[in-house]
Amino acid sequence: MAGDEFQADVLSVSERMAAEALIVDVDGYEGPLDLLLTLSRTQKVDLRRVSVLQLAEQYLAFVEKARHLRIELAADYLVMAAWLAFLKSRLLLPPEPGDEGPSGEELAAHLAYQLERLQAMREVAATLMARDRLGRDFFARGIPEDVRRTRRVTYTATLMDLMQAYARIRTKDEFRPYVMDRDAVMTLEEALERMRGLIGFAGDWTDLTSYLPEGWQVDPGRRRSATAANFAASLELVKTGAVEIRQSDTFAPIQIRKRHDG
Amino acid sequence: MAEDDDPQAPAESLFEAPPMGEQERMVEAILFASADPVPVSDLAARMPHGSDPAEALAHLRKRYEGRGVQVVRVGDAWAIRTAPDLGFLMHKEVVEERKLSRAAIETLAIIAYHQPVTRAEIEEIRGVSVSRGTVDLLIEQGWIRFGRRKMTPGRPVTFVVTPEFLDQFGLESARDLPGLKELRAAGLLDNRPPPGGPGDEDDDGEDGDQSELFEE
Amino acid sequence: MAEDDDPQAPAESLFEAPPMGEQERMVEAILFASADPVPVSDLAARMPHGSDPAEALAHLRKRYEGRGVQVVRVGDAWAIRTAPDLGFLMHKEVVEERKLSRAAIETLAIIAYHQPVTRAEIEEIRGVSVSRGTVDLLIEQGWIRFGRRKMTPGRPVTFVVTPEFLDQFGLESARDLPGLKELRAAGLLDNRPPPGGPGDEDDDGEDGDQSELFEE
Repeated sequence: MAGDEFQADVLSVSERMAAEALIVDVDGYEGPLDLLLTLSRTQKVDLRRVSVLQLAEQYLAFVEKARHLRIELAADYLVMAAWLAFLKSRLLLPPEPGDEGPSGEELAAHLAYQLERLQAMREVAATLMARDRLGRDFFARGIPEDVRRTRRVTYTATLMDLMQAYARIRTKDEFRPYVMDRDAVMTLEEALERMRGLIGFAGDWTDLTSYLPEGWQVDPGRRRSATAANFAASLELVKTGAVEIRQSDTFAPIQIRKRHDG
Repeated sequence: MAEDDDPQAPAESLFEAPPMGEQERMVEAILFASADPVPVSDLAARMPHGSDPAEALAHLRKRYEGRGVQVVRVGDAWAIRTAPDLGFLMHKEVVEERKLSRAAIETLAIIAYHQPVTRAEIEEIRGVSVSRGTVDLLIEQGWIRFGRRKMTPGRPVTFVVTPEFLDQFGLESARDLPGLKELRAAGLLDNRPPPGGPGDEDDDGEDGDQSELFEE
Repeated sequence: MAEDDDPQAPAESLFEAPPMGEQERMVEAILFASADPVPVSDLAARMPHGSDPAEALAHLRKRYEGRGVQVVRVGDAWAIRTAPDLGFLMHKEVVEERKLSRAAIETLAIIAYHQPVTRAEIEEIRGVSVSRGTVDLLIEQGWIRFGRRKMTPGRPVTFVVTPEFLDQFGLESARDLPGLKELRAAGLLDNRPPPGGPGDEDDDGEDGDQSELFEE
């Protein structure tokens, strides 16, 4: 506005210098909270006693000055300005009856808390960085001696494993170890065994249903069992990292492929 | 020792542990050989059966009091480090460190004092957004790592400081951070949410709803 | 020292050298932190004027006598090293437990039930060839060893189980292994009679073989 420009022109040289110094610094601030903290120091009081009202006025004056000097402030500075203007009105005006939300005092207290907390964090950060530091003030061993690591593998097996293994061998020709006869059921183990052998040939995405064995593709009961077993087996293989699995949409065909390392 | 004659002594004492003086030598050798702090469990695993590394450590620590190198605790681990007052002799060993930005330093301090802390909480404290690069840099330095997720809407990841951080700043544990007690007493480490800040209520409500929906 | 009173003493002695105890600390810290062994000349260059690193070294060396680490001479330079008798501590064994493979457990079972047994016999019983790796693994594990050679053509070696095997599986002797009948009674085998009826030659033969084998 013309009036504003005129006003800016009549500012004394020293005033302009001061204003510009402040503006030039804008880049140096890490956001509105940082700026507020800097402004609060001009009050020269303990942060716990800082006057938030006064601070809001300082901030708004700063933003106003920036506007005079046609400095474009980042959006978050303007958001903070709007909020502080709101806070100011809350602090100055008596609350309207039926007013919802936190009071001006509560908002002001939280802002003061935020400033105090930021200030405290800055102080401890400085204390931390001023501590004696490894590699600067104190040092670790210059010639560490490597610990030689050897890996020893021990195998575990129980007597039960041993007996079962023996029973398996001795009975495989004559009769089978105890299993229930369920013609129409394919077990996860069977499917896994089969798929482990087949997966090596699946270089590219292949429909899971194409893995169903001969004789399990037509009869609904057998087909259902084989599909479920194959699906569970493929998940098992995915878990071990042998294959990848995908389904483009709900009820879309499930596809798997051998996983290529790297 | 009387314990050895005790018929109630545990079965482990079948294998006699080496005398404490020997155990102290062992701990000394292991700590000297390692540039990184060695956990007590590692000491126990490497020393003969029945050894008491904690006691040996206490003796060793005492022995090195006032010497040119010291036995220091770093979290659950122990290390030997040169005495800080002799740093001036080590100019040759100083590794030129990357200068940390102010943002990185403050972020590190906030993580140390508020851990486990989410990115949103760090941003709330600093009043500005935390850049990816800052967090990446601190992780790369080995000073922070991901902690467990917070049980709040969205289950955000948290950050915590590492044992390397403690080692770097010569801290025995995160409890020994300078000024920690005072900050806590002053309530400055509380997670104090803004009093119904503009739009915050809405956001929270939505987040809550969302996670509820997703958790079904 | 007399030298200090000598009017001919070099100008450096204007600055008083630190006490010998301090010098010893300095040498200790430098030797500890240096990446390479340090020559005395280097020590002198890094320590305050007027220091006597050679004497400090002698003190330090004495101090570390019999400790877990020692001050040793490496060529013209000095370093701190682990005491030779503690070298074993610098060795860490990582034990990894794995489940025995099916081939291995079957091979082991056959050896246990049929010992002494040749490789050809194992292969005949299993119906598949036995890999070298499987046998090596069982030997390495300490569960089987070579028995005496069989007095058959080619004098093949046999395998037998070891006391460690018995120990591992909680057996007094290999004879305690349950026979087929007991396995069947224990529910490990199908209760259906084999296709040839109760008098099945094969089945009886097996049990017979087994007891024969054990009754040496």
